[in-house]
Amino acid sequence: MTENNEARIGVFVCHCGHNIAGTVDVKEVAEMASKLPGVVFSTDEMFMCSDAGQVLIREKIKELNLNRVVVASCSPRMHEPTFRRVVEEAGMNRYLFDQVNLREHVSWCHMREPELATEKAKDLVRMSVARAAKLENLPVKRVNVLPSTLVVGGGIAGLRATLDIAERGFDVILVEKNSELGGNVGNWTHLFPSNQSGVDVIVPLIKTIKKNKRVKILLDSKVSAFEGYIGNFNVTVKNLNTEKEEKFEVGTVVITTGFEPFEPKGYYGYGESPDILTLAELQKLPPSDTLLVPSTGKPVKKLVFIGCVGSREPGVKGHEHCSRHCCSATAKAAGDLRDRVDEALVLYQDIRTYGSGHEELHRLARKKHVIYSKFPKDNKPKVTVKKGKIKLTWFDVLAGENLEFEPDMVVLSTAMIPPDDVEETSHLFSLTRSGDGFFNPEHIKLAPLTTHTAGVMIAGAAQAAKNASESVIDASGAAAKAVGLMAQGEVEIESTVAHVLPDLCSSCHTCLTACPYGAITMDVEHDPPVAVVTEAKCHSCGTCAAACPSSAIVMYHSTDDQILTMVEAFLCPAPEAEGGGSA
Amino acid sequence: MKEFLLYTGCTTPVRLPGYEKAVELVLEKLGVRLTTMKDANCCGAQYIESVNHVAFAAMSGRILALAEKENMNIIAICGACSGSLKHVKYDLDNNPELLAEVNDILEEEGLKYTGKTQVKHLLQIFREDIGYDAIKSAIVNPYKGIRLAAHYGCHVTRPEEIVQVDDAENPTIIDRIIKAAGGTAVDYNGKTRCCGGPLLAMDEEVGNAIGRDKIENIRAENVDGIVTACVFCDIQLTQVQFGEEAGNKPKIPVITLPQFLGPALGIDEESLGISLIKINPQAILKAH
Amino acid sequence: MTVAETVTKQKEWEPKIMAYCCNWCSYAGADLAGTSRIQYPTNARILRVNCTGRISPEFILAALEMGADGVLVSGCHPGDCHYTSGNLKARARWAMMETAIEQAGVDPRRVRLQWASASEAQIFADGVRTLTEQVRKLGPIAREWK
Amino acid sequence: MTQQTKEQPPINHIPSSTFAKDISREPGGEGIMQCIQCGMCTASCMVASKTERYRPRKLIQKILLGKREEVLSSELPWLCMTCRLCEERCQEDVDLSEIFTAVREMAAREGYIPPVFQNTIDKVLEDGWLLNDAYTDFEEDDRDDLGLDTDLGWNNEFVKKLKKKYFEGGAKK
Repeated sequence: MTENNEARIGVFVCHCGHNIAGTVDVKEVAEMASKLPGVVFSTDEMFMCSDAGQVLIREKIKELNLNRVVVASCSPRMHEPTFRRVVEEAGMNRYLFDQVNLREHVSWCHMREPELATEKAKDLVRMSVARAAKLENLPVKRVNVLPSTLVVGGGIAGLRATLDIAERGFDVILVEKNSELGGNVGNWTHLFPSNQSGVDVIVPLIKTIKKNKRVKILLDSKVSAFEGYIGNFNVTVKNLNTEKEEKFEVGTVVITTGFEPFEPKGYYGYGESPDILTLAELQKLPPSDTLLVPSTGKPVKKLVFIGCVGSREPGVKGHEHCSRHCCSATAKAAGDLRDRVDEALVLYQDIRTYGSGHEELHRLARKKHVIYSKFPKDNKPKVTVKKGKIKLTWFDVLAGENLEFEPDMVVLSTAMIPPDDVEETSHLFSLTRSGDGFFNPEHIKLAPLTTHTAGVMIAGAAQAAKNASESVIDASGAAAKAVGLMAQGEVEIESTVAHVLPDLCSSCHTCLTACPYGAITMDVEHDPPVAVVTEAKCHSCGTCAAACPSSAIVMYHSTDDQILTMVEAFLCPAPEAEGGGSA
Repeated sequence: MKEFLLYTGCTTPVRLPGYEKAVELVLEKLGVRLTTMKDANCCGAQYIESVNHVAFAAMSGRILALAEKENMNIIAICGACSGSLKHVKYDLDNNPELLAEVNDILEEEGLKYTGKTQVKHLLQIFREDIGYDAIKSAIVNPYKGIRLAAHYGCHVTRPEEIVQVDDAENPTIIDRIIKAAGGTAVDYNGKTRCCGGPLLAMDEEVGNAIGRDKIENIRAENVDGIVTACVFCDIQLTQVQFGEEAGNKPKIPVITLPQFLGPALGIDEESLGISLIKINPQAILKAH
Repeated sequence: MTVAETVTKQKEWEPKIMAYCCNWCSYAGADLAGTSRIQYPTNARILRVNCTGRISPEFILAALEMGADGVLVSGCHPGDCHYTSGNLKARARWAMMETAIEQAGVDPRRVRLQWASASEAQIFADGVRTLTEQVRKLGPIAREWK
Repeated sequence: MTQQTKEQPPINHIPSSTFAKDISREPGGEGIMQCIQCGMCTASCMVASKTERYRPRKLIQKILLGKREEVLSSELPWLCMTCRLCEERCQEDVDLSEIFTAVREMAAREGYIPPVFQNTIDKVLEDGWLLNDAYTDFEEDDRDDLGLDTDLGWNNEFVKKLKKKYFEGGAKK
């Protein structure tokens, strides 16, 4: 670590088109920054993340031999990696860069208060410049990546990912909590758009996987413990029947825990008659050429499908999303079953058969005289069951008609919701969850398959409700991401770890208990024994540093000093730079 | 000299004889001789068509058969007639049983339709048989500085794949003839919309409202006149400008295409039946 | 441009809020508030830390001492912490820290600990608004130090 | 009318696909099953823009729901001007004016024809053409002045044959 040489800071304030400049006076901010201590260059630029912006940074670093760079633009969660790479290309250590969020945290959320927004921007830039002056050079750390992957979930996505990874020469540990592979798709009879059933699609996949020596399949098993860091995770898998636990070391993880079909209790008389079942239950019925009424065993004559059951309900937590697959699945099922019944109806809010080949399923069903009837969102169909007879009454928005029907069978196209143990999975792999309860990707557009836990990928319905084809696409993508890491063999990890200063440590053990990862142990060779951080295990959360009574632990890149200087820069800017502070 | 058998339809001879005369004179001038079909019957458009598609096929079928006997192709000058004859020809050419049933009825009169007869609307004759260059070079007395809106008529241009007269969404034949004659063809909102004529029977108020809507869209482009190619539309776009519903806005002259083109070809106005035009078209015609 | 203009203006008093946000949940929640164009008061300055567990009571006391009229600490919901338990440690320290600032004569309503996940932009924004209004009622902190 | 279930006070229609099947078997009615109810036709329809009661999409949905009596006895199918603007705009190639013509023919067979259509049909089947009464000597003079033949020579024999063959006792109300 080089000592803190004299800071030569370059400040680059971004317009982001009108996204920032529309509210914040970027010229005034840049002008103010030019007068701050240590700042030798300050400018404003239309798009800092563009080639022009990046070239500007590299040129100014060389021209004015800057040793700190501050970019005031969008969220660092978006472009911190971009700008770190740019400063590195100009020969400056990536940890001497700091980013100020003027877009998401200022211009976009204070659009009607330009002066106060500009003032806030100035404070944030002043804070960042103060911090930049105190940033230190940190070596880039690399760790090796074990050539093996843990795949959690043996549905179609898990199977696809497992096969893709194994076929590229890497070992796979496939963990499935049920007693056989195949997941939801495994027991579907009506797959679309091809005419195959779930079994036709799943069985070949399972056969090939079983033949592949690199794959270890653990059925009736769940991950019970998960630690370590990218490239070096240690996993404990517990067999649910034998309670036996096995430990593995893997380099990457692909989460394909999929979804669970929503049990629509309280919707459309579900549970009041065996003849009211969900689309998933219909798909699981043993394939036969006549559809039989569950309660009477007679052939079904009048069949009704109802769409959006438990989906697209504004304000109902976990049920606000569209489950995307049901319209196409319903059209396919209705089209297939139409020839065996007298009448088939589909009651819907909207039809979204958006996939390739799916609109044709919708058209085919209509051509076969499936009757499509649209009901209003705020006045859903009513189902009454009297003496085993089901009666449906609803209002058809398109014809402006009050309709009624006495079907032999009602099929509810229910929502895709996360499996009941999703909470447990999210804690194990420290994954955050979006509003609909599925796992959050790192970035919905820029990194849809990776997560904030480096080395852990998500694929298929685990990330959001989607149909089987989309899940398979995700799975191959996630597999490619995992293989990308393992093929490299090594990967850079953050070097912003904790470090104990031996002469300050009073060996009070507080930090040992504070660390959630057990990364701190006592260095007994030192006299007296002092705490020491195994850097590889440290996730740089900083809990130990805050807990240490004698401030003996330094958090690289997030030192107490670097934080307090920002607080000071906001609340009482240095007098000589400003010529008179506040209070 | 090209020859066509003119099928006038029911309305033109009675309501717009000037249009019939102008068609003959203008086409004669441009090298196309017409002989009017004799012993014809109504083509069955809209009314018989709505209640019995076989009787409708027989009525239009007979007209096709009459032309086949004279060994001549038909020219129709009304949207409804051209639409019916073309649609029935399409059905008869593609539906052998229907053709057999129609020919069975016609046999008693010694008539037969085998598919030989072609049906053309007046606009097709201008575009295919005469051609814009021939029209342009035949102009002796071009118009100057007048703005005209073309109204094509629904059955004249739609359904495109059966009538095959012009582009249904963007028809241009009348516009190009207006330009050839020295006028300025003006585009307006709702150019391909209906004049409302067919609705007069069932709901006159709505039919006229639709017609007035068209007139107002045209007025918004401040034109000197409207040029039509269908007797129904010509009568409708004229009559909607009368009556207290129409208010006292200045009336826009409505003139059929041949009556507009005739004077530019040097044909005197009197013989074209200009005086019979209800809204005085002098604003257009004096612009030579 | 005179010095006064570069320093937050003195004309009528606007509460200054120091906001410590954890990178994984509340900082992302604040980002989402921006992308969703949720408008909320400008009084808070967000300082990104890896986890609320990183915030030692000293940071909060220092902010108040340096003139912050209010301090917001916003992290992941208990159980959601990216580092499994950082936020739980922060919550434990919070109770002890609150008694400390009360003894120092500072009204505990000037500090706020809240949980806002990456998808709870509205909750984050409402937290800033609640604290700002609360602090506005309490007036500038200068008057309270014993 | 639909059979009235005793305990159900409001008479709700029970959807059925038979009427739609009948229409799709009528010449011109084949395309009805392609309709996905998107409403493009209604947006282009001039009649719909001038009167609340006429919505082509709504009429098609009533057919698809099987409202046979209501549709066949209603004036709505007769309001279509057959201007075919909807057919140009329909993304699913549904020929609405052909379908409504097929509905009219079926309605006629079951005795529902609006009086104005019935009168005109009777006139044409009588005179062989439409404006026989309107051709007075005024019009003859105009034609004469223009040098046009005043004897229009319309044939009314042929239509008598059609009347006997297709309309005797058939379409009378």
